[in-house]
Amino acid sequence: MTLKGGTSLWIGGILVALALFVAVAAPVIALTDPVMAANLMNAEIPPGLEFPFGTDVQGRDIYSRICYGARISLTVGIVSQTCNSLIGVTLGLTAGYWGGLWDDLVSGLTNLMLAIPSLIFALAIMAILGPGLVSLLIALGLTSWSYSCRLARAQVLSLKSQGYIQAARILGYGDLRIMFTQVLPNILGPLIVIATLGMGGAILAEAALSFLGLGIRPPFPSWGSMLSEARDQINTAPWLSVFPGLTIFLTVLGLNLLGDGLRDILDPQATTRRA
Amino acid sequence: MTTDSLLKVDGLRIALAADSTTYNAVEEVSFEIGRGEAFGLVGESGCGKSITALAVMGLLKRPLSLGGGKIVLDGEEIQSASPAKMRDLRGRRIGMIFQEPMTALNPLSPVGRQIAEMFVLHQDASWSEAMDRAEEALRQVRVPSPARRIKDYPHQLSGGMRQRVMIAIALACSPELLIADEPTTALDVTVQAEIIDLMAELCAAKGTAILMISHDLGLVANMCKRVAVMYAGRIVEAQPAEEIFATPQHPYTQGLVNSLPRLGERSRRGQQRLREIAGVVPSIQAYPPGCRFNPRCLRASDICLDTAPAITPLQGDSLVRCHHHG
Amino acid sequence: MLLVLARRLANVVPTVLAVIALVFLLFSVLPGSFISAMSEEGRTIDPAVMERMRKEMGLDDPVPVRFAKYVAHTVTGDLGVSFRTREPVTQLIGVRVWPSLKLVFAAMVFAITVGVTLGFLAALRPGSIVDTVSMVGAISGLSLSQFWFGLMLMYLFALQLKWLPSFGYGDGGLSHIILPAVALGVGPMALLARTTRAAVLDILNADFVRTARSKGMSERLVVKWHVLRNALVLVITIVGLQFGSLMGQAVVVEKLFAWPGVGSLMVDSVFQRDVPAVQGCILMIVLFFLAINTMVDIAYVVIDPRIRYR
Amino acid sequence: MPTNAIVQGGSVMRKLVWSAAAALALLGAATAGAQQTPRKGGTIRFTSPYAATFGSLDLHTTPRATDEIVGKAINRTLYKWDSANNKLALELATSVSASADGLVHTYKLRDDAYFHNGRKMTADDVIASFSRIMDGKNAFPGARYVRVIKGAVEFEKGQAKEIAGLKKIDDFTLEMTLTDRVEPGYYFFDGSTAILPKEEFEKPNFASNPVGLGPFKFKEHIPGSRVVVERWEKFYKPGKPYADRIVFVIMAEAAARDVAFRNKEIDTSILGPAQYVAYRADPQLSKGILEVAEMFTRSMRMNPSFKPFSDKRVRQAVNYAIDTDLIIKRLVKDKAYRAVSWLPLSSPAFDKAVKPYAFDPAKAKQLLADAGYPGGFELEFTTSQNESWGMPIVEAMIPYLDKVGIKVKPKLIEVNLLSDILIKGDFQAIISSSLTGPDSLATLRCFYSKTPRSACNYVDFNNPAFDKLLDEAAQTADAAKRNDLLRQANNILYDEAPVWFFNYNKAVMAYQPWLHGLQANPTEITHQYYEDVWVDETSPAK
Repeated sequence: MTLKGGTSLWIGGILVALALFVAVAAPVIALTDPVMAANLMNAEIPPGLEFPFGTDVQGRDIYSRICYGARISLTVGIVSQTCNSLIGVTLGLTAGYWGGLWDDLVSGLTNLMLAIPSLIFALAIMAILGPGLVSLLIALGLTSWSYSCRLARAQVLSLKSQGYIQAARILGYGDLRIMFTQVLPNILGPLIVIATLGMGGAILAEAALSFLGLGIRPPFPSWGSMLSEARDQINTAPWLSVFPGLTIFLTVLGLNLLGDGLRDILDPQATTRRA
Repeated sequence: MTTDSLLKVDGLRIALAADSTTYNAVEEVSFEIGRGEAFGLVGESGCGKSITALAVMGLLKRPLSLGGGKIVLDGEEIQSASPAKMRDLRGRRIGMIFQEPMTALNPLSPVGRQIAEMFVLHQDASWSEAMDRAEEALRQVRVPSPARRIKDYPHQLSGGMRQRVMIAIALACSPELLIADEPTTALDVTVQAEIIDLMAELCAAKGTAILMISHDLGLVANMCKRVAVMYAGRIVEAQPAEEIFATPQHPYTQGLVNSLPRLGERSRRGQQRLREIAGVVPSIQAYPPGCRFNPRCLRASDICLDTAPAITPLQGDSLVRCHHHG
Repeated sequence: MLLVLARRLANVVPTVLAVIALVFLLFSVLPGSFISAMSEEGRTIDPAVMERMRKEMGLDDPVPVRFAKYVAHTVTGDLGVSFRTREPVTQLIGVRVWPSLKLVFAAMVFAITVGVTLGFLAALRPGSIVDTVSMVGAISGLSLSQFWFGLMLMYLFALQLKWLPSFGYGDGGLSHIILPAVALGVGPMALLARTTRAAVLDILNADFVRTARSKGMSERLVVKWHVLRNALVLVITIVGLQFGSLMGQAVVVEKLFAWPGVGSLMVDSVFQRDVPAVQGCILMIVLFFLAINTMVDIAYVVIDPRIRYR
Repeated sequence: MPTNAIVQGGSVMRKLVWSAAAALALLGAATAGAQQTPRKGGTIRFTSPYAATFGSLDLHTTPRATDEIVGKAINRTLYKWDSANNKLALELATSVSASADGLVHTYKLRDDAYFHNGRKMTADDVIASFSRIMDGKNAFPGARYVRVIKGAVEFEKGQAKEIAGLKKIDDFTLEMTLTDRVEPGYYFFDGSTAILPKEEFEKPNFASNPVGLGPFKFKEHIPGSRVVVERWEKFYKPGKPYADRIVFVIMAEAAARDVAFRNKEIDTSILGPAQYVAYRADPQLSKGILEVAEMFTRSMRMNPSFKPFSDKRVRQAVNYAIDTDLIIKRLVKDKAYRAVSWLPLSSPAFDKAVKPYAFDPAKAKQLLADAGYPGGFELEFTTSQNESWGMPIVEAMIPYLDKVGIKVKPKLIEVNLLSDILIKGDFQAIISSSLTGPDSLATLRCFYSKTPRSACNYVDFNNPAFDKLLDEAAQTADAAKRNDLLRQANNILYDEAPVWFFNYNKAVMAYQPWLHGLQANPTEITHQYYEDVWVDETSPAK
């Protein structure tokens, strides 16, 4: 939408593919171990030949940590959005399908989730579970499913009004079968778009939680924790934050562009549904 | 040939810009409308009749653009007139009614104001004066209790009422030409006739010529003196209204005529059902070579497959574009 | 109008009740006791004092009893007493509300003026330089990490250019609010630019705009008479949603710029396990969200006649 | 301390032994303000760097050092810490005499101290303040100090109507009876024992409208942002305070504080390791750095209930395995002094003869093997995110411990949970910072076997020889002898290694060139006696 659909799809796709490649190939392309290769004698060396992105306060190679950090950051993005989609679709489908009390309950829950900002919700969950990857996945995976829930519910209701579902019932199809064969394929496109955009949001949320002191559990690196740790040295050792910051920006930008591009293909009527 | 020509469209071509190539959405379209005359343009949706109308209004938008040809209004070529000049023409000299009365009016503006805009725009009226005249215009299109209605919003009016408002807007400045693009398609059958009658009556009173665009040959033939039939971006036949029913020349026109339900006709032809034209209008990207109707034509022969038929003039200013007309 | 309010209220009450219950539930399982509210680097805490305070705060009651008490108090507007400062939570939050509102309003003013303007300009000239630049800017704005952007603003405008103070509330004047408002507003700004552009493009393609053009109206008048108001209806939805959730999203910016708002109080209270204060803050944030949404609903009624008569 | 000597206000009570480094730092601080005569007027902009809010301005209700940053301006306590001479000194009394058994202290109170509401302070105010602190209904943190007064516990439990050990002789004479032979100054210089006016603290809004005896009176508080105080004209030290007003700005985010300080928006800033290096390297900024050896010991506690740590050899091995000096130099950027044992450099019981554990991985391996862990073990290491004694340090320790076979799994927690976890004993190893002064005896009591875990014996330390030394020290009146006993006890801790001895904090405050008269307070660098601080006319603050 921003650029011509194709352009944003391409740029976004390349950026995301690059991030994925880095994550998968981290052991191969990283120069050193991200944790154990600490050497305090090498601390805070500016970018150069030996350490392309410089070293951090512990004397660890920032480039290698970014490579491994991709694994954490992308895991956070992908897993949390998968959770959100699953929860949202399940609740939305069943609510729209069965209606009645359950529908009211789910709608109430959706309103609740919208009313409490997801960052605050995630913060509370992180405080309860303590910092760490699993907590992070739970905190981000449970707190932003309202979009996909609304989407699924709306789709079921529209199919219901068009008589598809009655027809399928008359043919003797079970509830589950109808949901999966009739409804799901119809919302898959927009769902992928929501999830792609949500991944970028999750990576940014991880950075925000790290800033607040409730992120991933070190020493294994995530981009957000690297950025957060480096903020005090922004004046003295800017490379500590420039590279993780840039990596986060480019990856999230890539995901957003990809989402935009995919929307043009998968969800053409949604010009204003979600900007 | 009418002596007092109001609108003359000559060799109109409308270009459609796609990814890397340009298609001709409309080509070789020529017709002429005399002062006060009602002219009909008929065809299935997608044949190019609506964009022809928009081209006359100068309202073509990307990816569509004027590719060639002349549009002459009252002796003056307007196809490359300045935007300011076109704005002055629109509304004042050419009015237009659109198909969807539901969406053609601004939902957030009272209908009275939407009519009054015409007087403010073209007749330098003040808003209060314009509102008075809007009320009068509503009365002319026979909207009951117009004084109250001018404050109503479009969603408070029925479809027929809204279309009356549209007519009031289009005719507010007594234009010389009214373009009516499927004005009744979205309305109930009972309302359709009222609207058509109203339009015809008001135009007759104001001496306004009509370019009536519809897929409904019956409707157009009732109202218009002459009718042109479009298919896939070209005019395939043009005849006076009575004759097109009596002696349709082009196989496509014959199909259209046959698909019309006619009182009496049906019983005379026994149990024969309404005949539809098989197939669909080809998309612009996939116009077949030769005669564009050939995939659907029962009379298609070899020549139809590779040579596009030229125009064959018939009696008067009638014409047909077919290798096997008649 | 009253009907809208009544219907809205009927929706709001259960949400608020659910929030109260959820918040209580979440924080009754929070690890870390009340001691955390009192602890500080390296200093030991007197066990006898802690024991007494627990009793004083009624923390030894069973959970259902505490819940019942909590709900009863909350409904009457009594949010309890802060573990940390021992002052009433309503008072604790009360002094934070005005700075919070100021920040949120300032951020929204920035987001709306810049975002809507950019979106409009972009939509009026689709494919132009203006369009491309503002939309690339918008998507970049959505991809920025908030605290990172805030820090950059601080370094550029406070330290390097020395145009603005770097942090704090100051005397509550304009100069202190600009940087945090921009840092907070950049996300909604980007979103609004994109939404506005999409909405305006949608409307420019609408039938009634074609009607307006067929009337011989200049583009300027088309936009002024027919596009603006309709675009507003679409934009206002996003404005409402953004606006409402901004008080909660301000957490990071408030922390970074040492802005004395509700968000930073909430985060600090979470870390200090000052449960009554956290509960109060979340309630405040939710109420703000609901209030803004109610106002948006009312705004619809004013702008869109279709709703008024429905 | 002589048993029945009359100690005059301002005279030497205990000579602290200072390390060369600390003394040097003090000298630097002293010279910083010495050249000019103090200017009257101006605004001081002091930073509160530790927390994003002040807890309470009613000092009785809060145990926090953060709150005392403001508290020191508004309130006063019976004693003060005299940073220039490194000792306790009387503040609200002009003299004190002690009985032969060291339990009864008679104070001659100041007769020129006025509360900010204009009323003169009397002995009744001391009694009222201490009674308020001990009131069982209140559960105020200062109770831990006041409890040393005879009859305070009974009063707290509601068994007595008043504190028996406090007796008013006349308006300006107070007799205080203690339960133990201790130096009361250690107990009554803490802000939570401030003397407050009864008629004011009984008002419900006292916390938002505090009234005290200090050199500045409260003006306004914008919670989460700042506190403003203004000169109290009737302050009891003639000619003081100098400044018209102090603005305390809350600035917990180090990066933002750095910008604000460089931007000259604040007059002081507390520096972390990274900024310490940068400020020292900067020709301008390096002129305004105040360094203090604070009484904090940073260490990793090893829980003996975790099997490997029940063996002394394993605990020693940990101390040998880590290149502590390198971590301090490279990671803490020399913003700390290497810890030898538990007591800090400034303690009179510090033993200069003892050398810290050397970096000797081979020896560490050997010790581990001897203890039955030749292959090492897995260790869950609890830590906060603190820059100087949290996650970054743990991250640096991981490779070292890994080399001797100890596989570390860090467990990150929020910093406020540390106390909770220490009290519960829910850890294998935990790194934290502990206040280790100024009372060395009280400090070492945290390893006394009868001290419960909930008080501060977090590693359940139990060593009869250590206990015996402490008991003796408590009974010894002679300071030198007592310090010698404490030195021996401290050396037992060195050998037993209940913790990994990391460092003693060097607190570093940056100040602007126009700010003068800062004191190098080793109990807490941000606690200043503001009547001595002044700004010259080059300050940009109005």
